[in-house]
Amino acid sequence: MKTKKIMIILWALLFCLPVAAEERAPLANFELKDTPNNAGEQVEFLFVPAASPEEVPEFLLHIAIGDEPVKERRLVNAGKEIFLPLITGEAGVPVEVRVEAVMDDGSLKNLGTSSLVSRGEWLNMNSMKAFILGLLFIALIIFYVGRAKKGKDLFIRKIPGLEAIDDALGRATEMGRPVFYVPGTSSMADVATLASLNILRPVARQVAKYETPFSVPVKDPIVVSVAQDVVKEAYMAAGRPDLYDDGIAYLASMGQFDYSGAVSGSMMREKPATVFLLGMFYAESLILAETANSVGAIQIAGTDASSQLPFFIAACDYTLIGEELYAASAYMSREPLLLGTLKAQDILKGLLLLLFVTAIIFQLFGIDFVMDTFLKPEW
Amino acid sequence: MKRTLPLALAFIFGLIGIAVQIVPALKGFLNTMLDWMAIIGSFALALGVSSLTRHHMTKIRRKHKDMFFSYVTFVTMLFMMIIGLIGYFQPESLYQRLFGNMYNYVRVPLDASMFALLAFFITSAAYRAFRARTWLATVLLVAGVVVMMGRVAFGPFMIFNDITAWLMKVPTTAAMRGLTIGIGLGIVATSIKIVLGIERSYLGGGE
Amino acid sequence: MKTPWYEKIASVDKKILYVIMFVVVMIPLLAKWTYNPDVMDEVQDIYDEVEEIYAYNLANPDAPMGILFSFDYGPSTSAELDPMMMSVLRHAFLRKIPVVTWVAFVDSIDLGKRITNFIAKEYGAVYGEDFVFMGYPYPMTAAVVAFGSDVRKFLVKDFYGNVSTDLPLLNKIYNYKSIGLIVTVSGTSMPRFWVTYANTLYGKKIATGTTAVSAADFYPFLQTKQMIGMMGGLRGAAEYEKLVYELETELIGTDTEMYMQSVYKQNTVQKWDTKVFTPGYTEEELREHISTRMTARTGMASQAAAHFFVIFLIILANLGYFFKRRAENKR
Amino acid sequence: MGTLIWMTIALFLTLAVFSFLFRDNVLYKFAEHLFVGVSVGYTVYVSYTNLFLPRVWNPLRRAIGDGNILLALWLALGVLVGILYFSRFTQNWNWVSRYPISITVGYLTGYSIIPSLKARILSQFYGTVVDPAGDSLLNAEKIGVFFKEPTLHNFFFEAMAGPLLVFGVFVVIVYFFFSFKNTNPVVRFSRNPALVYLMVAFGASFGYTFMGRISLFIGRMNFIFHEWWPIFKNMISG
Repeated sequence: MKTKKIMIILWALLFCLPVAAEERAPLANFELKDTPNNAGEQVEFLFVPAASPEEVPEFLLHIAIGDEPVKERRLVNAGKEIFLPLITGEAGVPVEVRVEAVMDDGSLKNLGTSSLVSRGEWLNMNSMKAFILGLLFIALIIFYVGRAKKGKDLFIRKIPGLEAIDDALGRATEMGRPVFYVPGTSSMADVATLASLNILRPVARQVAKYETPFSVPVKDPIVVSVAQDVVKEAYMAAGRPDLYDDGIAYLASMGQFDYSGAVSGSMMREKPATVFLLGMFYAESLILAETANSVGAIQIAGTDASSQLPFFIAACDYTLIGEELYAASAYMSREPLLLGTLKAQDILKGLLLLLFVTAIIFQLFGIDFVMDTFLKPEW
Repeated sequence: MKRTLPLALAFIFGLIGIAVQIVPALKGFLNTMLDWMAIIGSFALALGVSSLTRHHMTKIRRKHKDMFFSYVTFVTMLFMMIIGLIGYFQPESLYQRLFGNMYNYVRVPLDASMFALLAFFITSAAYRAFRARTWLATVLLVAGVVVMMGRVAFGPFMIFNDITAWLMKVPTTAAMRGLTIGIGLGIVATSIKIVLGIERSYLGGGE
Repeated sequence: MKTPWYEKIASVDKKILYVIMFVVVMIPLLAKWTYNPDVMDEVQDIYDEVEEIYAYNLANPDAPMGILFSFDYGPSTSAELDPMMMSVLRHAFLRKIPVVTWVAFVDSIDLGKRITNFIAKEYGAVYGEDFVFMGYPYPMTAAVVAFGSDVRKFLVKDFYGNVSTDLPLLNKIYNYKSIGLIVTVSGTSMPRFWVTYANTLYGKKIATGTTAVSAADFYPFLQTKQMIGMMGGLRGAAEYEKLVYELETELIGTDTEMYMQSVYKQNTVQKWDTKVFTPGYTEEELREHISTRMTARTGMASQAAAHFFVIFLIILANLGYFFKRRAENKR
Repeated sequence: MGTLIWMTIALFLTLAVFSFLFRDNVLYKFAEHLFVGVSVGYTVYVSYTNLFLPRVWNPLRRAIGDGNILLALWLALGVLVGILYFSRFTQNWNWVSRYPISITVGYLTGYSIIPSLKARILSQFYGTVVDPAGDSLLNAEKIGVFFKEPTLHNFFFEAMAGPLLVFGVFVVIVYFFFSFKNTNPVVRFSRNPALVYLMVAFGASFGYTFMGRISLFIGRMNFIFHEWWPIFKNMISG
């Protein structure tokens, strides 16, 4: 009797063996995972084929998301890991993926299912480092602005392009020719445009004082209204509201090359003595700069578009390179508030550089800690 | 009302702009927000068109010698708008074809030709700028010439091609990266200044 | 007093530079000079891959491999990108490899249709048997994924309204198993899209053609072998054009004109659907077909001339500057 | 025939634009003003059909139809705020237009902070410590490659590429310090190398772009000689 029982168990084990063997060497490994740092609108399916393409040329997935009808998807077995994002739309949606292997003879073999319910997170950890860095920046700004307000003198190095502004405006006045100011060819969405409008104010004030003709051709409708406000306030501050006209800042056109065509046309006709090209520029940068050169104008250019900098460097008399454009408003106004931010910016830059150097040195010795903790953009 | 409320609005919407990036649940709201911006922007278009109209009206009123061309702008602008909109509501009509032709045979060639002017401007800029005035200008000059050689190199000059690849890969990448980091800090500083209300030039400036 | 030569150089009128530049670019273009570039590895790799497909098709005539061509560019970049598309298409048709083409943007439908038919006509390819044009599949992602199982279910009809399952070519080539290579020619970031979907998901080989400006963005993909090769800008186009020209000379001789006309001389003209292209050529058409065989190489000749001219100008300007300064120092 | 007329117009406009290289003239003025008109008209058309209808009008109607009052109110509020722009046409109320401006500026700048920090600062630094494949840029192995096979190519592309890149990024960042005096040794030392890097980068980028710009001109000439001319010749020859 006892031997019979043992025999049955042994037989059963024998039948189990192939199953067990298969579990040891599955045809593929797969797993459904909740995508981190989202609101549950998406989950991920990670699929690693283990069988060779000859053995299993294809896999068939049956994907069921919530109440939607089951979708079939074929994956060609290329021996590579595959990562499939599945859209659930919102948190709390059940997802199930059943995998079948399509064997080389065309038969199907079930490899099992994986399922989960999509989940949302409160915070996007991938942006957290940037957020903390931002907070640090704000703290530094508040600290240094406080110091600047107390009257601490803050040093700022010379920026040749900005030093030249006064002379360039004076020259236009002497020659009796107008001044052109192009605040870039982008919209408000580019911070460079705002930086340029910050410089427009002191320039406009000076121009009003010298009674020089002034022209601000703009490409974007919102920028036009802001530029008009800036110029108007500047003329009032200079005590010359009588010289102001809403037509000083005007919309020249709305497209890239029609704008540059129109502005170069007016440059050719009005022959400005000084041309400012400050802000965001695209390929039209050189059209504007060369035309200004043709009419013999002094050009003061500045942009944060690094692809356009070479052309400004080549064609213009003075160029504000990248960051100098942003430093300009503090430099020109010498307002403690703005100088304080500039100092904070330098300190943060210094800190980051220090981190960078430390990370590199540690990396040399195979320690990724500093790099991964502080510099890797993701958490 | 004139100054404080706009600053408060900028602050509140600045915070919303930050929040939509760190709270995933707000992602749906992000799209609504972008639509919202588009809505507001679409009204600004009227300002743009009116500013353009004003500019040309002034020319016409003052009997400027180029006033004829201001009429050209007006007429084509109205023409494009009208045939475009009629064509939109009457697909496959003569208007739509006319609009398509105006786009393909007037706007596209003008755009491409204006862009192509750069072929000449880049030549004159190179002629003027690439002079060995100082040692730094010499560096600019040499790098420029070597890369130009490399771009059309053949046969024994293929060495220039390798040098070009290296120049683009190492020093150019390094400089552009350094610039990008600095610019990034400038952008963030300016953004923070605006959200906190430290920088207020965009409201016309003044205190 | 006579102005010394170096003064003249320093103050030369821009207009003179413009005129010379114009002439320098135009002469090679009108005289049809061709520039023979050295073929770089990344271009040669694409060529070799197509040749491999040809070899495979010789061995497996019943189940041939095809090439999927995606026109991922619009008319604005066609000056640089048309020659690439044309050269690779010529290569495929020369080797009788089945060709499937489609476009990624609405604006490109006309361009894709025109170029596909233009090249197919040169080799007397029959629509539906040797090549198909699928128009603009929307959404693109779904179309690319549909190729994983059966594209005929997603794109029920081709561009001309034929039912997909009626087309003999699509009955042989309807999923990635029979696609040997995907050629994407693009002025945008579309090649990345192809890498993400077709390469990562289905392990397909991607060959890219791109503008000179974007070429630098795609080098990392070449290093990781996610793209098998790349043609960058007019120069890349000229290299492929040269390879195909050599192959064509080897296969059909130097008299391409006669070859093209001979295709339509037999009494089998009915074979070709006039909706796709009209068999036979006018004089003008013939000349156009011949001239597009060297667009990139003449373009490169112009480019080379322009580059050398500017380098010459720069040297001249510096000589002038040098002597001027020397004269000033003497004074 | 129709195509030929349109293409001839295109040809005429192309030549008119090129005439600007010589002097400002009537043809250019005409082309320029025509271009502005066509372009602005087209922008208005596109804004209406691709912006106003699908993103304002249709969602608003749909939201009201679906009873999604909250969304409808939000969109209506957007329209209301947009209408505030029109206050600029009045004399005394034009400051009201500051509201939509400050909302737009506030949102867009706030929105740009985190992506700028991530993409322009952290990723750039990170990418200068390790390359995309995860190898350190100061990699001793690559220098080893050079010693094993001392060729110029290995020296510049393998051994020195990483260190020179790291050094370049460092000095260029230091160059843009604004509030340190020039007597600071780090600032003083890195000034010249930084300028060399910048000038090489600007020179090389300039030279690299040259080809693309010439291509544009070749493209226009191809239009004239390969598109317009054949059709024109066909027409006059019969």
